[in-house]
Amino acid sequence: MVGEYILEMKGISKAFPGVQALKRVDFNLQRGEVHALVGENGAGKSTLVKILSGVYKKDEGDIVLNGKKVDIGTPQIARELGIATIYQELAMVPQLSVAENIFLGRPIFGKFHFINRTAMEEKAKVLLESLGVSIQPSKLVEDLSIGQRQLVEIAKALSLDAKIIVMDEPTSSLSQTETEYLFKVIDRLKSNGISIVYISHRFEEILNVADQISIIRDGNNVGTLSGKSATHEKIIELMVGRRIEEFYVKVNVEYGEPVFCVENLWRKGVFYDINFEVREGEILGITGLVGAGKSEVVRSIFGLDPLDGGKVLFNNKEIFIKSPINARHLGIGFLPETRKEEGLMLPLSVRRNISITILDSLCKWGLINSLNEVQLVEDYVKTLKIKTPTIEEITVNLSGGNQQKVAIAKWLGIMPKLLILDEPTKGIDVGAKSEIYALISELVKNKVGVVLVSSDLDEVMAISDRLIVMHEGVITGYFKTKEVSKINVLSAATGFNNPQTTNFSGTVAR
Amino acid sequence: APVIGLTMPGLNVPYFASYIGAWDAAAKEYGVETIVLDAQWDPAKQASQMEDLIASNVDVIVVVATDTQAIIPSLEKAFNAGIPIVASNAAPDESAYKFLACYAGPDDYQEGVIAAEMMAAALEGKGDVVILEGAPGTHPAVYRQKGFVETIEKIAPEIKVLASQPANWQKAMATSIMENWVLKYPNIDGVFGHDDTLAVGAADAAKAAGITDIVIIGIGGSGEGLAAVKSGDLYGTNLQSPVEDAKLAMEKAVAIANGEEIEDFFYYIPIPKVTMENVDQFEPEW
Amino acid sequence: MNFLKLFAKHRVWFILLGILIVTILMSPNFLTVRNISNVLLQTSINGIIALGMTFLLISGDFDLSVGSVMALSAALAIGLQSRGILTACITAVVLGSAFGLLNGFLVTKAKINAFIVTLGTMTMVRGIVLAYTNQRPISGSNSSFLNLSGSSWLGIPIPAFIFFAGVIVSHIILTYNSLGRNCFAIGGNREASIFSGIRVDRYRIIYFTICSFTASIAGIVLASRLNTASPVYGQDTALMVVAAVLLGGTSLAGGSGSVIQTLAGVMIIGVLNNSLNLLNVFSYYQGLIIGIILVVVTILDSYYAKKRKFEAQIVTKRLEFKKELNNGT
Amino acid sequence: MIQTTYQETKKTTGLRILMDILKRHGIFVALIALFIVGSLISDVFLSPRNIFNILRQSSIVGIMAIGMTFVLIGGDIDLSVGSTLSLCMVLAIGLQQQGLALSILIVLIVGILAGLLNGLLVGLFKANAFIVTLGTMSIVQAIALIYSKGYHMLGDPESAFSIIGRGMIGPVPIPVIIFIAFSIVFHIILNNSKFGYSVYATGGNAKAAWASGIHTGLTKLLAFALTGFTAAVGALVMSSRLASAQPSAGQGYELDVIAAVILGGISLLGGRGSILRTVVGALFFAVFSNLMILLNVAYPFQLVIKGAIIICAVWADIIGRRALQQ
Ligand SMILES: Nc1ncnc2c1ncn2[C@@H]1O[C@H](COP(=O)(O)OP(=O)(O)OP(=O)(O)O)[C@@H](O)[C@H]1O
Ligand SMILES: Nc1ncnc2c1ncn2[C@@H]1O[C@H](COP(=O)(O)OP(=O)(O)OP(=O)(O)O)[C@@H](O)[C@H]1O
Ligand SMILES: [Mg+2]
Ligand SMILES: [Mg+2]
Repeated sequence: MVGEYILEMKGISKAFPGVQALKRVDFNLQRGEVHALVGENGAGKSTLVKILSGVYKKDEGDIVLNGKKVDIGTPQIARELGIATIYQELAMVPQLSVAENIFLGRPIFGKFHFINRTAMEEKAKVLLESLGVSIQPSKLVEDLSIGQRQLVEIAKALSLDAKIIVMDEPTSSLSQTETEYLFKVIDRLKSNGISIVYISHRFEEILNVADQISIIRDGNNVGTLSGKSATHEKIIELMVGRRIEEFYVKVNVEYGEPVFCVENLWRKGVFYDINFEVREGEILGITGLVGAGKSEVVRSIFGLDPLDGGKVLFNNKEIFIKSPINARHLGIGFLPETRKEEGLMLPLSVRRNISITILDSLCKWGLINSLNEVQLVEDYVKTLKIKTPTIEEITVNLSGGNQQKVAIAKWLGIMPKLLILDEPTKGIDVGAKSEIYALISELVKNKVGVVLVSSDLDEVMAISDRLIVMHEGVITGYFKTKEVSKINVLSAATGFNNPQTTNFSGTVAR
Repeated sequence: APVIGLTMPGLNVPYFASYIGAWDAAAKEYGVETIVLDAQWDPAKQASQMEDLIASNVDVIVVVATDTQAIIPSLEKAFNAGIPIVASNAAPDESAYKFLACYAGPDDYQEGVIAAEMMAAALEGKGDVVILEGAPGTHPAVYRQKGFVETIEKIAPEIKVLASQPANWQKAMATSIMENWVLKYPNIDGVFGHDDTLAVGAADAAKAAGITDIVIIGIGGSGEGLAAVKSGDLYGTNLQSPVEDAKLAMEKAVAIANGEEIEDFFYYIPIPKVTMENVDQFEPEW
Repeated sequence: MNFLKLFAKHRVWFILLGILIVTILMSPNFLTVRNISNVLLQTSINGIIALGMTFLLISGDFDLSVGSVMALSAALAIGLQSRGILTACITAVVLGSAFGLLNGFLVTKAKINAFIVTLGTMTMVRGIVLAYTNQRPISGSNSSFLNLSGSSWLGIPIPAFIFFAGVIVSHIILTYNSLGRNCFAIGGNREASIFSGIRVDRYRIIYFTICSFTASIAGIVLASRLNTASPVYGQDTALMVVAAVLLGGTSLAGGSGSVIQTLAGVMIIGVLNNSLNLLNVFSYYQGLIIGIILVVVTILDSYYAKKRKFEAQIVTKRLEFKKELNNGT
Repeated sequence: MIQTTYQETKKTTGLRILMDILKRHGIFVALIALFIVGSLISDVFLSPRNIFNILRQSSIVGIMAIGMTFVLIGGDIDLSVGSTLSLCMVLAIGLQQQGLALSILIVLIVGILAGLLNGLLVGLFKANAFIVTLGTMSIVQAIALIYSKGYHMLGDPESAFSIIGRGMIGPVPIPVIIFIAFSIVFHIILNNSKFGYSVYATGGNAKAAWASGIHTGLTKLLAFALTGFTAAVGALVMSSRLASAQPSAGQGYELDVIAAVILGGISLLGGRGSILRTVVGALFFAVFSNLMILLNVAYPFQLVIKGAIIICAVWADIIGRRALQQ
């Protein structure tokens, strides 16, 4: 499959107010290849593909498709040219059915120009089956899981008869099994001669799936590697312009007293019999497949969702957290998995987002001391290397990774005793990831207890001290991270493990 | 006992609140049963209420129209159903007379005429006046304006109407408009308000601006208006009694219900002129 | 459990049923043919506008100007009668709808908030109506125009027929036509709709136009019912109509709703008004009661909406996902 | 790196800064334009007395709009303020016999209670603000009518109470002083208090604010209570100024108040806005009405022009902001 380029993007530039997102980027795509785009958060990957799909207008440069220069002014034109995009923020209408979403904007008509639902559903079914999934086409998208939605998006791309499919971080919300499943689908697409532009921050995936890897840095294409010759180190070097010596930063800290302990926690239909304990300076990992109920457990603990029973001890005292307000006052921080929905107030500035948790301490005589506030926020922006023109920039204009850093920054101000991080590195570049790991280390050094919820097995095994594995709402394994192999964790995650046989129980003997 | 249906344009204005009080008292006095409906200033709603009254087969319907034109098809329906109708407070268009048993109430046009006569007399036939109108499209606003302007043109052509703006029966609006007028026209000689509320609002603004030699005339004889006449803030008004209004309508309705012959078509309540001299003879009713 | 689900889904109808039962028990006059036809007549004018408003609200927009547009259309339908009823009506509809077009353009192209735009046109159109009618009611001369909505068929008044026909047509459009389906798409996820190549701006303009169109039709019906156009028509129409549509369960945020539910919302307000009249409740207390019922219904509604959402999320999603994925592999 | 290139390309000359300000605040420009037009076509327009007229006339809507700013920034809407104004007005006059302090206190409490009711329903019961406040609008208006029995309430224009609406300090009318004081105090509250921050956060994204440990329900409750409070203050000013109260005097005020806030540039979706802009919005309407009367424009055409100007002013604001982004 070597040879002609199906797509050439030449000298593409794009500026946003305050940011030059792309600077004369070249990008070429061959037929039937998977071409990965990697780069730090805010490097310009999403911008590049949005220009390709007609969402943004380029400031300069040419796009050549099948040897012909094209002008992609609107998403409509992109689709007609056979370019389909699966966006970082899934572009679905939750209130419509799967079939309608697949044929959004170009429904199948029957008699009297009425929409022919049956035909649409049948076609959708065929499409989904060609991907090897059986999702009911009449189901509403709001009733689907994120993984399923991803697959529906792919089916939509296929229905367009797309020659190029762009996937912007398709796996950021998927678990291992789902990701593997997606790769099978990608293989199938590839063998049909479809080219794929694949954006991801997960190197294993990229090395696994990509034929070509282009690295974007600060709006420049700094190099293209072939998938076979590329290595971890090489990519990172190109990406951040230096070597990252130690990717997973992990310090060894003496554990202190238990800060947080839950006993027999349950919520009807969601999770049962959850027991664990976190000590000062300890990182407790929670992992499992998507839908295992990890997020639900920590959400309930933090008071975002209700609890049906169980006991929660904080500093050895029983507490009742009814809402995040209680939790915040106790010194518990929580980074939600859904950054846009619950993590950030997107229309508000970076300053307001970060200072929101520490208003009490900024208050003097009932009024907030703006000087202190700005000072503090700027400190965090600097230490976390948040890339933003000013702290008054509204967060919606930040790139995904920088948004995530803002969402974490707001909890640092409360000097938390316990910090719960739900998928903190989702959609974040290596540089930022390693910064976040460093940050976690910094926290545990200061005797903060950390609960790290993550579906990224490598991450959780490298960072955490102890590990809980969940499956279908129950804990199927307690491990000391150092003493356990990936296989053991995986089998626990798929429910093949018996918790009784693992090395230690939830509450460790003191 | 006969049943008399009454449909009112809107009970959230003081005049009609007082009207209803008098109506209920009169009903007790005559020993008749009444059904009182409130159209809340919606002509379509009033049409529906007319249908409700026809359906419940009342003996007489008394109508205080929200819109004296829009009510006509409903009057015709009631007429065809054989229910006699007394129009009260606001006289419908001439084309509807054939559906009515009689009209009982004040004469809005005549009130405008009286106000104009008072104005002409007070200004000795010469000067600049401004007018504060009621809500556009309402019956009193339309006819009081007409009566005033036509009469002024006839009897005192040297009186000039400088400006005329709706104040929607709201005192606050009347005050604001007048505040602006006294700046624009430093020599206003007279103000005509479509009702006492507006006139008093204008008087307030004039007083605040230090203007004393100004003739302000209202209509209605509300508590506020009479007090202002007494204190000299208003030159005069004419008294339209909601009590008389309601009583007269009730009287005619009961007469019709009892099968008595009605001689005339128009029964007007008196609208006495009120000025400083005779203000003590009147009691405010709204 | 099952009943709860049923109730949650069709809660407006249950509420309507409840109000009907109470009314029937308390007022014997309610269940007469005459009164029912009266209720239908009374609800149909706001109901017709509510249909257009449903489209608009589903697509995530909003229109305050419907009352003024209705008054304008009524004034034109009466004022132009001398040139023939048909001409008058067509002019009224065309001009009325033109303001919807204007609203749509300003909202989509100039990107001005729909609330502001329609507040602006509401004021503007009211001014035009006042100017056109010379600030006083005008009435028509042609009595055949009056018959248009004065008469009834099978005991059902013609305006109610227009309303019901509108409900059916709108329902078909909303369920089977891309005009209607795109409404949901645009309201549900505007970006996704743009990305999917739906000409979002064009459709939003159309929905604004539809809304003004229904307001114009309502204006004609109103004018013909009273054979008069008053410049004060429709002062609180916009709020009442939006309230009826929202009561029906259409969300102010867009993306969901149905005209069948709107029908229920419209009927709730209509039946309430009528029954309070029949019960001879004094006007001031009517306001109190309607307000309280509106509040209670809304609270019940948000309670059940939450409950339904919770159940849908927790119970169904969990296990199905893996089952389907496994089946697929 | 990206930031530095940004700063390099931006030359900070004085003119540029001025242009920036103008573009950012199109609505100010529109207000100034209105002032210029006014001074050109009417010679009394810029007289101090007229300026104070405008300020006084804007004060009632302005005071109420200050409260409404909090509700709108918090992402809600309150349609019931007009009714609250009516109720508080009839109470203020009706309770005059009870003594000045007591009557004022009761009026303020009633206003706050009306606001709290809305806040309770919207903030804690999570009901749709639009319909619920439409409902309370009906309820509160009914209470005003029941209390006054529909009658015009008459007060004593000579009583101490009338100072609030009619008094002056020097050349400045007291309503204007109240308006200015409220603007300053609530500007500070909105921008520098915990409550103000919470309002922005709640409007910006209620779920995220909740997950950050902000009591969004309580924030909404307070914002509505504040609106009720400002409506009560507006009622005190208005009833004292008029020395009387019509039971439906507040009808339609809700739209004026909301329009003033939105004209100032608040997004109805919440999260954006400021008191200063609201004040400008309120002034804008007052200046406009003043001009129309001074020019003696016929009422229907006033409405036509007003409608067009509302749209154009906001349009100018948007165009300015867009130009800023280029
Ligand atoms: N609509 C916008 N308005 C303003 N700035 C924007 C906009 N979209 C993107 N940017 C900026 O452009 C730059 C490139 O962003 P882009 O989303 O392309 O990054 P990315 O490489 O996709 O990052 P991530 O990996 O975090 O998704 C960032 O600095 C971002 O803040
Ligand atoms: N935003 C969402 N929309 C639809 N379904 C969702 C969403 N978030 C979670 N789910 C589904 O809800 C169920 C429970 O999810 P939960 O988040 O508790 O799982 P988890 O173990 O935390 O998985 P994840 O790895 O996604 O965090 C799963 O079936 C998941 O697919
Ligand atoms: Mg991106
Ligand atoms: Mg999760």
